[in-house]
Amino acid sequence: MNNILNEIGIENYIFLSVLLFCIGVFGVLYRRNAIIVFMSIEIMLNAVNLLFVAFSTYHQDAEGQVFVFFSMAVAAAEVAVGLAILVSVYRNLGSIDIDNLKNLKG
Amino acid sequence: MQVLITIVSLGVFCLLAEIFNLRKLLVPVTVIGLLAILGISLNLWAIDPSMDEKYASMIAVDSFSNAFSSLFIILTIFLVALSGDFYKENQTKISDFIAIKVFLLSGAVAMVSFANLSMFFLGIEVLSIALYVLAASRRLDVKSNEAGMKYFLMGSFASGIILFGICLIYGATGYFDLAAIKDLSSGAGLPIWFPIGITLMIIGMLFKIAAAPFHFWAPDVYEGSPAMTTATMSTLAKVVAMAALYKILSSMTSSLTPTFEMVIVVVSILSMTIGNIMALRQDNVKRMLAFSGISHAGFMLMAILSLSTAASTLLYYTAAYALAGIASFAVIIYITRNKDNEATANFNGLGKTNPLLAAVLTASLLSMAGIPIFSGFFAKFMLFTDTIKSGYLFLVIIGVINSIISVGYYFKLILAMYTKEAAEEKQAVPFVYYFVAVVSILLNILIGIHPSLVTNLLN
Amino acid sequence: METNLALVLLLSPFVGFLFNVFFGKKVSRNVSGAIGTLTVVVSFLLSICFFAQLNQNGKPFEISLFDWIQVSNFKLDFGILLDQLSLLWLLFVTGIGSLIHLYSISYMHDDENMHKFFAYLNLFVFFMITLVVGSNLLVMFIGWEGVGLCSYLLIGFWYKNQPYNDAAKKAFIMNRIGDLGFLIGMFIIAALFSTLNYSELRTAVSAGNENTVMLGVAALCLFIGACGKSAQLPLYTWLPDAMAGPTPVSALIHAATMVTAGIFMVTRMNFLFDITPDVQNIIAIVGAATALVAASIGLLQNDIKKVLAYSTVSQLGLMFLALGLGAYTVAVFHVITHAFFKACLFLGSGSVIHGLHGEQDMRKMGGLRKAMPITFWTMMISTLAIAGIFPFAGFWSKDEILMVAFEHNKVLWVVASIASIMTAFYMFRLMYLTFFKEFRGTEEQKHHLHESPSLITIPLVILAVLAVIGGAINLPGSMWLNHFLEPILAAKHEAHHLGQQEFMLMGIALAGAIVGIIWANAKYIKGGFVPKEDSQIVGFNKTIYNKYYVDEFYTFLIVKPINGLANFFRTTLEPALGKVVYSFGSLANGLGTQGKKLHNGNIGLYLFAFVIGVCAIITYLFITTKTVQ
Amino acid sequence: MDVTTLLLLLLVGAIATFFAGDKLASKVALVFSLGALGLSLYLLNLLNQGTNIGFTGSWIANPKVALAFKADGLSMAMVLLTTALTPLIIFSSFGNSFTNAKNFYALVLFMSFAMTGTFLAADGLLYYIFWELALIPIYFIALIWGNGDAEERKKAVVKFFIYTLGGSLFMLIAFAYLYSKAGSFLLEDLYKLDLKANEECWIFLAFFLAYAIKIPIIPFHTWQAKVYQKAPTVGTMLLSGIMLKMGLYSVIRWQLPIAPSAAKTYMPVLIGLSIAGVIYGSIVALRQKDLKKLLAYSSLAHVGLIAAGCYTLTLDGLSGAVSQMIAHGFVIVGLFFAAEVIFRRYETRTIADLGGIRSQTPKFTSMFMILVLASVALPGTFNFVGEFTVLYSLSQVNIWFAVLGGTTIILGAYYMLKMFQDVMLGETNSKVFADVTTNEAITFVVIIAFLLFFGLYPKPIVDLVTPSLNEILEVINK
Amino acid sequence: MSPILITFYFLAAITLATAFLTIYSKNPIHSAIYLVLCFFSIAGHYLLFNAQFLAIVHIIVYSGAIVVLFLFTIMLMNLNKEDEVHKPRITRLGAIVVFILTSIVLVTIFINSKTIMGEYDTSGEDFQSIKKLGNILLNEYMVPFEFASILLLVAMIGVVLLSKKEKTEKK
Repeated sequence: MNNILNEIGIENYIFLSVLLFCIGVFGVLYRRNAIIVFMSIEIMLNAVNLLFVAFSTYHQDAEGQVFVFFSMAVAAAEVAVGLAILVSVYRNLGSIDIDNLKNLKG
Repeated sequence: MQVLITIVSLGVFCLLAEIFNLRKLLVPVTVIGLLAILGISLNLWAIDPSMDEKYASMIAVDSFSNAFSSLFIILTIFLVALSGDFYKENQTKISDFIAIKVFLLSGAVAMVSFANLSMFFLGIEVLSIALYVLAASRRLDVKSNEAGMKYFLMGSFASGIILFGICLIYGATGYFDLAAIKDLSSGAGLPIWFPIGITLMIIGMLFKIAAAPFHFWAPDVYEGSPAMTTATMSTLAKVVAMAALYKILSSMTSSLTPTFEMVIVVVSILSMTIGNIMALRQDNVKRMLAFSGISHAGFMLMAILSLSTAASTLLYYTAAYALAGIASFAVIIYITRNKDNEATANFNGLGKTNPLLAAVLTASLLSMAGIPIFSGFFAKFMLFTDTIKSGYLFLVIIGVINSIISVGYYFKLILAMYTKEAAEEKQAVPFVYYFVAVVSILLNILIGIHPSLVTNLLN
Repeated sequence: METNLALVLLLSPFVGFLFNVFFGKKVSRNVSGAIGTLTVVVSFLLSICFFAQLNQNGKPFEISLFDWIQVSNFKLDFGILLDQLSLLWLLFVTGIGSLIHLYSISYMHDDENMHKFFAYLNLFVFFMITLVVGSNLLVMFIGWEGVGLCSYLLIGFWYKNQPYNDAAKKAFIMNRIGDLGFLIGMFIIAALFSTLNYSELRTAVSAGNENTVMLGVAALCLFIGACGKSAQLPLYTWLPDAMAGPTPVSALIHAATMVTAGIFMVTRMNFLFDITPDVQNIIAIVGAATALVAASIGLLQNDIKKVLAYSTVSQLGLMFLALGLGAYTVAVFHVITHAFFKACLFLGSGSVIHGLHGEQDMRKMGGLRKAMPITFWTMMISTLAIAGIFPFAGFWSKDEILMVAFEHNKVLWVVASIASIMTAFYMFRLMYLTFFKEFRGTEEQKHHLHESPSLITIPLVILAVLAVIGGAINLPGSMWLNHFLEPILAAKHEAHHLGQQEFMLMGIALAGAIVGIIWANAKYIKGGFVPKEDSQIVGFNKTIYNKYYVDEFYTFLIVKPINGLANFFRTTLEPALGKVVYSFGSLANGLGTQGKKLHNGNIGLYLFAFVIGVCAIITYLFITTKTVQ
Repeated sequence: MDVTTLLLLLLVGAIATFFAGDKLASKVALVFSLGALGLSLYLLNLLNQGTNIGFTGSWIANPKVALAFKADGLSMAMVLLTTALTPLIIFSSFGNSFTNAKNFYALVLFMSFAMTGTFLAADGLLYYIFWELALIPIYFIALIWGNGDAEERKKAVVKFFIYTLGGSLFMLIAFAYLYSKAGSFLLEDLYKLDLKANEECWIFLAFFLAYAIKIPIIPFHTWQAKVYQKAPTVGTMLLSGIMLKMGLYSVIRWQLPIAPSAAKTYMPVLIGLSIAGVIYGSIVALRQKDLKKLLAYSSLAHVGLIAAGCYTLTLDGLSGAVSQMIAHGFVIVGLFFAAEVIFRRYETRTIADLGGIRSQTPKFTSMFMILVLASVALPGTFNFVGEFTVLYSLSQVNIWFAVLGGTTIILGAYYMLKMFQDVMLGETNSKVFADVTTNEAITFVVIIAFLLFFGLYPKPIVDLVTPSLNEILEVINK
Repeated sequence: MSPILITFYFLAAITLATAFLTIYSKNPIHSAIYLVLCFFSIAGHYLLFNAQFLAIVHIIVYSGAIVVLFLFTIMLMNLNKEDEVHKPRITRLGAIVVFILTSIVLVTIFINSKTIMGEYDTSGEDFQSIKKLGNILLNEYMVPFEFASILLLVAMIGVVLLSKKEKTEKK
């Protein structure tokens, strides 16, 4: 089987991942809607996952993909917990605007 | 490995206890269980080692992990012991709380005994998720929600960065296995991805230990979380993250580059200074301790600068810090349990109404300030000695100046206890608070008088 | 045996002191006074014994009692030296001391704190003896400071009166200025010779080859010490103020004994001063100047004791003049005669004051001659003596001073002579204002005028007798004192052959004194002049009356600035220094307050900082530094 | 039998006092402190017989810290000062009643323990630990049982604590640095260390900061007056009587021999600074309105002179300094006690409110007077011996130092007599001044007897400390 | 340009564009839909690497579970509105600056890094079939695999804890 990276090149995947990651970061910073922020974090995680797979192919090694499973489990767990927190915030504050979370400061 | 398994089993037991309606027994049984695990951890060499070999590629038990695991277990024992009273209003959830704490411990143990980055990552996630939940656990309290939300957002952001770091390390080496990575790292020819990966992981860990400039979450989260959670975060979680940080660096790199050391130095200085200066003007005790924790993170980072030799110093420092933290939180939790805030004013006159608790809190604060005979002093001193040996005298001087500043806010609390008039009458204190407070501060003093008890563990 | 006796001699007044401190209140006043007096008399008698012995065998008695202070290069012991000089001093200190104690029994009889008075007085005698008999400078220093202390205690004896306390304090502090000089002088000497013992010093100094500049400094420092104790320019101002104390104190301490300590010390250290002529010159000039200044102030004082005080200062100045000219015997001679007549004068004035129930202003006296004949006559004799009228004691001693001065330096002689004339004038002014003419006090006082009781008059008489015959110890012919002191003042031959010049000088001196007397007589008897009220004194007279404003000058120059400095330090510098320390704290606190704005709860900001931090670290590590790979 | 017994006794005393209950606390504390005094006298006897009463044991393996106590003449002199003053101070407080007396007296004994340890420790870290330990009890004593406005007191005490702690921490750095060079904290190893000139310099300065604040030498004295004023008299006595001497002792024991060439380089500056302190303290004292503050500044002046003596690096300077330390310890305790005696009766320390006491209580007046005179170093008191020797040593260095330092005898007399006059003399005060009680009188008499006896016969003390001072000088001049 | 490369660029463009639109859309529902598209495109990348199993799991977990969870939440909160107030301009500007900065920094360091020349390894062995993955996951990685279950258990307990009402709570 041919290594697909011979055609594309690992650098391209790195740049793609980095850009995706940066978009995720940008989203976190840019939006005040907590749900979108969560999504941005998911995008970040996915960027990393993509890179894992790329490296896995690069090394011709399955461990990278195995790690992606764990990463997915973590992402799922985080989303679950995060949304639970989000719901309870929404119940108490009636808003999920993270800029409204300013009770704690100083 | 046995430790991890037994801890997880204990966690599952806690969940089952709910089903069998054993709530009353839960706390004592968990404490006893943890004590048993502590015994295992301390005597690990005595137990059949062959069992471990099977898992050696994932969990590597050595004196470092053993020592730190034992410390974590001790801290958890205290935290669980306090939980019984703290959650007595939440009887239906108590088993969940305790189970989460026990699982949190398992994550902590995984973080110091990992031999593979996957274990590390899962460990840190177990720890973090447990903490997100605990931070937000007072579901009707806006502050608790906010704390949970902030912690979650920033924590998962940091997780992303750590994951990115792991990914790059994998990309550079092709391994998740620590030993293999270390082998490769000592040779030349690794792509630049590797140092970037390490750096990103370290940054993620700096976030977890709340070092400046990644510390912003800490004060808010500490303040908003229920006191019990704050105690967990400021003692257990910080110590775990620090130990893991140390382990990452020491087990994946052969030596630090001077530029990287410079980064650590700057972060350390920033953390110490920001932590201490910010703590000066805090009225909320938990927030103050958050900043104090930030400054201690700065101190602990000094240990990184003498990477090959500082393990025992770090263990000692973390033990001293965490024990003092537990003792002070035992008092703080008691004082603030029926209050809606944690203002310093709540401590007014404690010296008269409850001299013992006041003395314990004083002692623990003195220990954190680094006054002799309390172990905090030796901790700082050993750290300074190591750092001077590594050639960072100016860092030590800044550290000392920071120690001086820190006295200012620790004493604010002490002053409140001893010079102000109490607002309320003396109340009966559940025995467990006394127990935890006194035992932890005695342990603190014990290792202060006899530091070799701890330092010998890693020599 | 001798040691024990010497110890008894030394400690006897101390025993009296202890007795009066611990039991004085419990026993009756007379007992307290008697014990106080007796202990001094014991010392006096023992002094006589030692004196007699010394006269017989001529060997000074020296013992070391115990080691005291030890420094690296030498050891100081607590030693007693009874030689010619110290015995001479002992004799008149304890002798006059006994008389004054006796006098005080009566004089202080009405004071509720009489036992305390005797305690202090005994303590004083004890310290004075210590000063005199010490075998090294440091032991002298004990006595030196000790007498200063007693002087302080006694001047402030009536402690309810704050001006008196001020005077006491002033005396102590002025003395201490001198003491510092003494100390420094001692240090230099100790550094040079590694000893402070007199006899060892004498050998060492005469061996020569020492750093004469330092020796000069040392001598000068010692002289500063003497200035303080003996009230010389510029440290004399405490002495007139010291008249706040009870009169016997003035007599004992501030006329006869303590103030002569400076002269004693200079005489003791004569071998040192002899080889530092520059210092000697300074001493002579200071002495002469003091004599003149004090005498001129004395001209216009109205307080009977103040007049005597300035007279004392002036006489001390004359003595220092003699010392400065190397005529130690002459100075000592004058010390002794002065002790007699000045003590007599003070006691006499005390008698007057006693008779007038505390009145000291001469403007309110007058005509007391009849009421107090013994007092009058004894005082008259002493006045004649101090004025230098032949053949009273003062004549001989003062005359010798003038002669010495004439020999060395005519200017000094003129100055001294003027001072003598003034002395004669103001002393007679005192006598005239006090005892002649009509009584100017209140009727009630007049009614109670009476001669003092015999306990007061007996010492007066004895002293008056001594004032008459005291000159005998060193009459130009016999020069007994000269011979007696020869071992101390080796190689000093001051015996004056009575030649024409000497007689002429005597004549001039005598004439001068008489001029002064006549002048006084003309003004106060013939002219019937009574000094004006304070407010009416104008012009230069006012300046003199106000003692040339020296006190004010000192206040302005030293006390005010120091107090101002103290105020400045207290109110400004101290808080400022404190603020410097606090400012670090304030800075940290201020930063903390500012930092609170940074931690504004905005999660966006937090993440922002996070990302910036990541970028910064990555940039620093991998872009700006090319060290990595 | 060695010095650890003494330390244990004091520690046990502190604990026993704590458990004795409020009523018995003062008595138990007194018994233990007297026991400590007896024991230290016995140890002194052993020392004089040539027995080694020091102790060396291991404590921490890494970093290598030994449990080493050295008891030579110098240490024993300071220990005796501590153990002699402690019972005196405790006894002097019998006239006061304290809330929570058991805590109070336990803290006093604990502080005594820590100070004794400081004087005995021969291992740098151990010494440092005792040094810091002594700070905690006095902090609480001043804070909780102090007087005056609570806010101001807090401010003063906290400043004191932070300030002194700050100074000491630099000393800790110096020790850490020394350790990195010597590999041990033992005194003898540190003595042997051969440091580069600039290293020595920095170490010297680090030590200096710690000691200058503790002693205090101007301009590091700003904590002193307020704390003295605000602390309860027992605390003030402990501070001024013993704790200041910790700094001075440390100069002799640690600072000078460890960094001798730096000491020699800086000698003129240090002496100058110390003497400036003498003059400054005296002048500030002149216009103080509060009795305790005045005494505080007098203390500043006196310790300045002692410090100057220490920095002369001569035997005379050192032995004079030690004598003066002991003498000052006693006299200042006596003076503060006098202030307390007055306060017990008049409830004020403002000088302007006092006066006219002498006529009411001759006994007290005499004793106060003697203390005042001792404080101005009248010959015959022990203070004179010390001051004389120190000034003499200064004159050996430079005569001007002696002249300037000697101004203390003038200025000292000025402010002390002024104070005495304002406080005691004058028209009889309208308020009744009860005569001193027997207990109070005993305290005074003991102090006075001590001062007078050693004033005339200082030989035992000088002989005690001279050999050890010579040893130290040998190290300095090696 | 090989078809594979074209496919890559195409997929990459979609990935980045949808990711950006996820963030940029005002309506959360739209965001979620763009997110799903983004995930699908990433799955396309996986397929490109011949990691079919992973691609499917990816779709199931992310699109099937996570995004659905997002959508549920959005609907639960009735966020189907474009009512989000924009952050203050300075913040947005800052975000953009940081975005650009981060991108530049990260891209720069990777450009600086040693480019890999020549052929990539081709082991020729199967390394990413389901069988292989299963083997690794349940042998070598058994401990983390089990531990991941703990993670999920903790998350589960946590969510229960966060949403369970107390008996004593009054609501």
